[in-house]
Amino acid sequence: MGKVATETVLDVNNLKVIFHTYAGDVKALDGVELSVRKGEVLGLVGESGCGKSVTALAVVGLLPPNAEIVSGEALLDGTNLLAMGKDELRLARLRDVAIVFQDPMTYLNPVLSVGLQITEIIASQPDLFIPEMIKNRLEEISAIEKSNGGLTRELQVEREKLQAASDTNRLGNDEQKRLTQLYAISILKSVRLPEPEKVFKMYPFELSGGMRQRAMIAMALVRRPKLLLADEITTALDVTVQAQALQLLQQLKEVIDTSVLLITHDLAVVAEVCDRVAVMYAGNVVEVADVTELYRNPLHPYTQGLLASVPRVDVVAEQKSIQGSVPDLMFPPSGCRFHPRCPKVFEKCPNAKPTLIEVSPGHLVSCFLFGG
Amino acid sequence: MRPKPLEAGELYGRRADLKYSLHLLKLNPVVLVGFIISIAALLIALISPLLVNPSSWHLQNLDLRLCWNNPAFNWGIGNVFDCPGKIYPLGTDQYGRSLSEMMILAIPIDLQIALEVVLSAVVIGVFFGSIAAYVGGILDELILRITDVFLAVPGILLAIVMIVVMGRSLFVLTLAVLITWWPFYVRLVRSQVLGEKEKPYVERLRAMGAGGPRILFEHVVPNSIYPILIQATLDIGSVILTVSALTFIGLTPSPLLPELGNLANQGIQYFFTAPWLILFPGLTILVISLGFNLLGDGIRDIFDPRLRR
Amino acid sequence: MEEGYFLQTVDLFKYFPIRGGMLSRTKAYVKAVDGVSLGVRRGETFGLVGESGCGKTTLGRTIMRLTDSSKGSISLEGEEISRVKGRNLKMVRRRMQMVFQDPYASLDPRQSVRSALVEPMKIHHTASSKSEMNRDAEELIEKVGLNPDHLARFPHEFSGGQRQRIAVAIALAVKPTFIVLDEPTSSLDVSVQAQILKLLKDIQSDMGLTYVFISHNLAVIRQMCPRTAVMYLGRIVELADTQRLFANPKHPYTRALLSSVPIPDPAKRKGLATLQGDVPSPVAIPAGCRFRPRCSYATDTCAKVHPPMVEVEKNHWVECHYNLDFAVSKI
Amino acid sequence: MVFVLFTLSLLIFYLTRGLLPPSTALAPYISPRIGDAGKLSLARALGVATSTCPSFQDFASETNGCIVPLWGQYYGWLVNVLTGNWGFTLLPGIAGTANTWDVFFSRFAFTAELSICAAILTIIIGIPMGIVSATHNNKLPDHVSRLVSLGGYSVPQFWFGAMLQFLFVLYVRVNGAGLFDATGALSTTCGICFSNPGVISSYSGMPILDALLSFNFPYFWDSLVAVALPAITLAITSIGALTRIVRSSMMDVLRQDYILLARSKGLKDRVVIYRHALRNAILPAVTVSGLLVAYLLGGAVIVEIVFSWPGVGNASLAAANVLDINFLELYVLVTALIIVVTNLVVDVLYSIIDPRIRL
Repeated sequence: MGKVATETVLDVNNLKVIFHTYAGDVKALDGVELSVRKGEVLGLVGESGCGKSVTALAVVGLLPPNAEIVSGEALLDGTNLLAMGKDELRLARLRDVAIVFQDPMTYLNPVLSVGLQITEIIASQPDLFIPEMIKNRLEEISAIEKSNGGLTRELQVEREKLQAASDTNRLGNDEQKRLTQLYAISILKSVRLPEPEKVFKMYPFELSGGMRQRAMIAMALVRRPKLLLADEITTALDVTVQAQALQLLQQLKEVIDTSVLLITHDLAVVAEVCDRVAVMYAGNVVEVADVTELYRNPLHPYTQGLLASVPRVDVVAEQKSIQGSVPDLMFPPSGCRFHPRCPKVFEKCPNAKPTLIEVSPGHLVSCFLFGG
Repeated sequence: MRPKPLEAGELYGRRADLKYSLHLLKLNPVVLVGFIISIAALLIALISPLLVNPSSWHLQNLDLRLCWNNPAFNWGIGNVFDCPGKIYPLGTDQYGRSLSEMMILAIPIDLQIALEVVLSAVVIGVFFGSIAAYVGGILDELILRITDVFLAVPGILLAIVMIVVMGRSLFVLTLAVLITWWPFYVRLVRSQVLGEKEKPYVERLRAMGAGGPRILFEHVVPNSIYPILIQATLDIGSVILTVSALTFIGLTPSPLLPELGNLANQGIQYFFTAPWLILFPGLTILVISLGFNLLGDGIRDIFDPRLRR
Repeated sequence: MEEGYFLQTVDLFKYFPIRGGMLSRTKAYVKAVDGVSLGVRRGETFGLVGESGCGKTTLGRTIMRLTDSSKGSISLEGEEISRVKGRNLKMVRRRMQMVFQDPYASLDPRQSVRSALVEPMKIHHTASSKSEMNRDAEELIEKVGLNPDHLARFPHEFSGGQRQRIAVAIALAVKPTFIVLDEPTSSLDVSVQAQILKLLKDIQSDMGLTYVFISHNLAVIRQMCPRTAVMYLGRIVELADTQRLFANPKHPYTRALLSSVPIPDPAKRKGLATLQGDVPSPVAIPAGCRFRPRCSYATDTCAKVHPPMVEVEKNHWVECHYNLDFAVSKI
Repeated sequence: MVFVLFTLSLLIFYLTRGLLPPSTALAPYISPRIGDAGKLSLARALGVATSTCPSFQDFASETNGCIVPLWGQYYGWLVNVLTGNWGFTLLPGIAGTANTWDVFFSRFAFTAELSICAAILTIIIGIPMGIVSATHNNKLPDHVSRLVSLGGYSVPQFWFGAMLQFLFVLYVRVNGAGLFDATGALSTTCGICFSNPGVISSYSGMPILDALLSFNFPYFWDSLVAVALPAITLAITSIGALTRIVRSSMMDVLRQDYILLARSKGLKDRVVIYRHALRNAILPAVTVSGLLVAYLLGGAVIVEIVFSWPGVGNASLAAANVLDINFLELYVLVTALIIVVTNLVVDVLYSIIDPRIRL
């Protein structure tokens, strides 16, 4: 992989993951290469079972117990997440890498209130959050001051107290609890949930699908992560709600200045919101390019097939499908894993594995047609 | 333990499915132990008439001998037994019968009762449970309320009253345990069928024009039967425990009857002179019951769809 | 509406009672289908599009007589079927079939493909002998692009696309004239989706079938259906030729739907317009126009008066008080 | 609830009176040891006047119309019970006619004590063991707890109890009484508790509770020792059952998506397990507590007989043998009431733990 001039947040190199099942080993990831640049939205697309979610889970160390990381590294700002100890990794999840999942119904704990599920994040390492919480509250007080043209006695006292506390970075227990709650509510407000104070006390089942997705985004937002992994966040949503969620994601990205890895199977969503795209097939990244470049000039036969099969809402055209079906990764095809379905297969393909090479600036492809 | 992977193409057809199950079975030592114990118990039950003369339990041998005369444990009861040894591997009971022979005769009796109870409970459960779930409405309500009645009282209490009133015979014993057992199966089958009948394929069958009985008995019940069979396997052990507990407290047709609970009951009075009289029958109950429980537990793991990829 | 539709529903209602409290009294109703009139022409693919919870699937199930309608009529080839029972219902079922969303769950996991294909023939006595059934089964399986070797296999041995082919084959087994397709491709990957859509089109022209195609995916609807109805909260709010509906939506909801669909082409990036708020609960449907609380064009009239269904142009029906024109906002 | 109790009372009535010919079914009542009071009470229960059937023997004969039909007998019994008259008990060893209610509840206190102790053991051992088993899936603690729970679930209680006694007596024989005031008799390690009922004032009838309430600590220790072995024996099965339920539901929950999200938030394992998983995993265990109570009350019958524990279970066999309908009815109805009430409490608990369920 060519050295990229732009600064990267996440560098995944040669990531190989195997799942051990009763029936045999599933070679889920076969040397994934991926890098997310600072401040960008990178789309990771592929069909179900191609390993896009596994990649995300591997990065944050949340693979199920039967998974084994055979090789590879995931560098977050230069530190390898995969080599971290348990506690270090937990802190990395708490602070640096947040993940938002697909189905907001099953991912929120049904018996805990939305508020608790947000505040517990802060409570797990309060000292990390105190400066932000104080800053946030001070801003709120200033906002009240501005709009009311003055402050009540209580708020003045509170402001003085907080300013004093911000020097020592210490808070009393009750004070900390109160601030945590206020902070959580302000986060709920920033993901534009109506009546955040009420939502704070509500349980997931009382929210609509879109609201649950926002609540989950709030849980990521609280941490102001360097990298946000969004795993199929719009899949379970209706188009109108999906549009809301995507819009929200874009706005928040600007506000908290984070990078986003948007995992999806929907090429239309990618076209709408991503800066760059990585296409995955059967455990490999097969093509990476700038989004306009990829849609205008797809090089890998799989990318071409995928783009040709997407039905469009704007024009009526015959869709072409890719022949065959996704391979069983317990018995992956030899060589290039796409060769059994590839219309341009030639003798080299089943015998060797192509590597991801840069064919034009910023456009990488893993196919023997382009050298490999 | 990491299994040897299967070859591609090995996973097709119903036979392959069975093969896969056996493959999983081999990988799970706990099930294997349970499987071996259960099969061994069934085998002993089947060939027991060949090993021991089935009518020998009437023959008392009161030509007694003394084998254990430890003053520390001489509690003043006559030491009338032969100890475990070469002639009688597990010694004799107070009637002078070989304990090992009596136990070989007892295993088929206990197993037969257990199988009868469990199978009848499954049949009753499948019939009433599936109908209650599928038809719903008042019928469902009625069947549920009746099971409520039986679930609200400890079964053993009902069984005791039944046996005392209806007479002490193996048939009444079986019936009494069954009466307290079937409601669980009705509930279990009902909840299984309720879950299964919501699946889209049932909807498809209805759209296709299939009638209720066809959908219920050709599709829904066969698809929900696994958890019921697993429960049945587990319950074979529990029924043996219940039956032996009832005979242990004296609800037996005859004190001579070779039945594991009764053997233990007869032995308990000689606890300190001949502890083997209660040790071995109890241990046998434990092992058989554990065997079926291990088997059922393991089968549950094997048929767990989450493990089936 | 015009006479002579192949399938027609008139003022069709389906309310599900919510029971609760003592003696399970009915506390409220889920108004899943709340007065739907539509007509499907012989041999066409009629699209039914809407977001989850809008009642499109319930409408499909009600038409299929999988659930009894609360009120209203359904007629198939001029014959009233909304209340037929027993033997007559079975006769109706032979003429109409359904393909479901999830091909994994809509097949009995313990049934081989052959047995699943033969079962409807047995139920409706469409084949006289075992060999005839087997011949028919082989024909069917080839028709959907699989081969007779597959007959002995079980559902879990197939991929998602193959399973959906099998589901289609089963639906065809009794030679129906009408099929309700309920989100037939939404659980499939895009690269497979196109195959299934093509298969459905081929079969339709081959056998002269009439389809009702239910989907939430506007792009698929656009490719598949010449005519489309848009559903919102249990009612059809707009019905027109698909071409016209997409180019010139008249209902603000249709417009909102269309403009929130992303297009797989970064060059056409438009910034997704978003509709505020959530779909109200079908238990408490807003008075007047049901779309009013989310509609940016709403007026007092909308809050008070239920809008009538009007034919604003030929064959273009809209349930809105105002004849809005969104054609300029090219999507 | 009323339906359950009513049907049960009918069932027991039919079992004890309806299956046998009246002369047999009523025979135990027709015994000279029942005095005049008993005769009156019986006559009232049967719905006949003492004047028409003057002698005890007449009650049992079908010829002179003294025996009323079964439904009439039931009606008489029901009216008596509803007016608070549970009649007299025929339990052997009780001189004359004794009030069923009093006899039952004086014994029931012991059963309650035993069952409560067993329930406490079940909960404090079963739940942690299930959790450990699930969180260490397929590791050593899981194997151990699986073996223990399956073993407990498979062991015959009567045998386990007998073995415990045997070991205990062996211990006493070899080491001397030591901590225990062992007289050598099997079941009465607590010498004072049962033999001298007047030692402490009786508040609840349960020795442990009464000793605590009257600050009699030697007595408290004694009664605790007395209940230890029977309670362990009684609990062993339900510990096995509860462990298995908690283990499997915990494993289910740990596979849930919301656990993944909780871990992805950087929470500590402890928080994930005890706050996120346990709250959900405990629900199935709560659901079966009605069944567990039934387990304990049923198991108590056997355990009490093995340990000669002076509870109601121990008396049930004798009561059945003499067809003591009053005692059996009260027994069945009280246990059924407990189980039904437990199920109601479960519903309430459920709605507290799971906000999705509202009463």
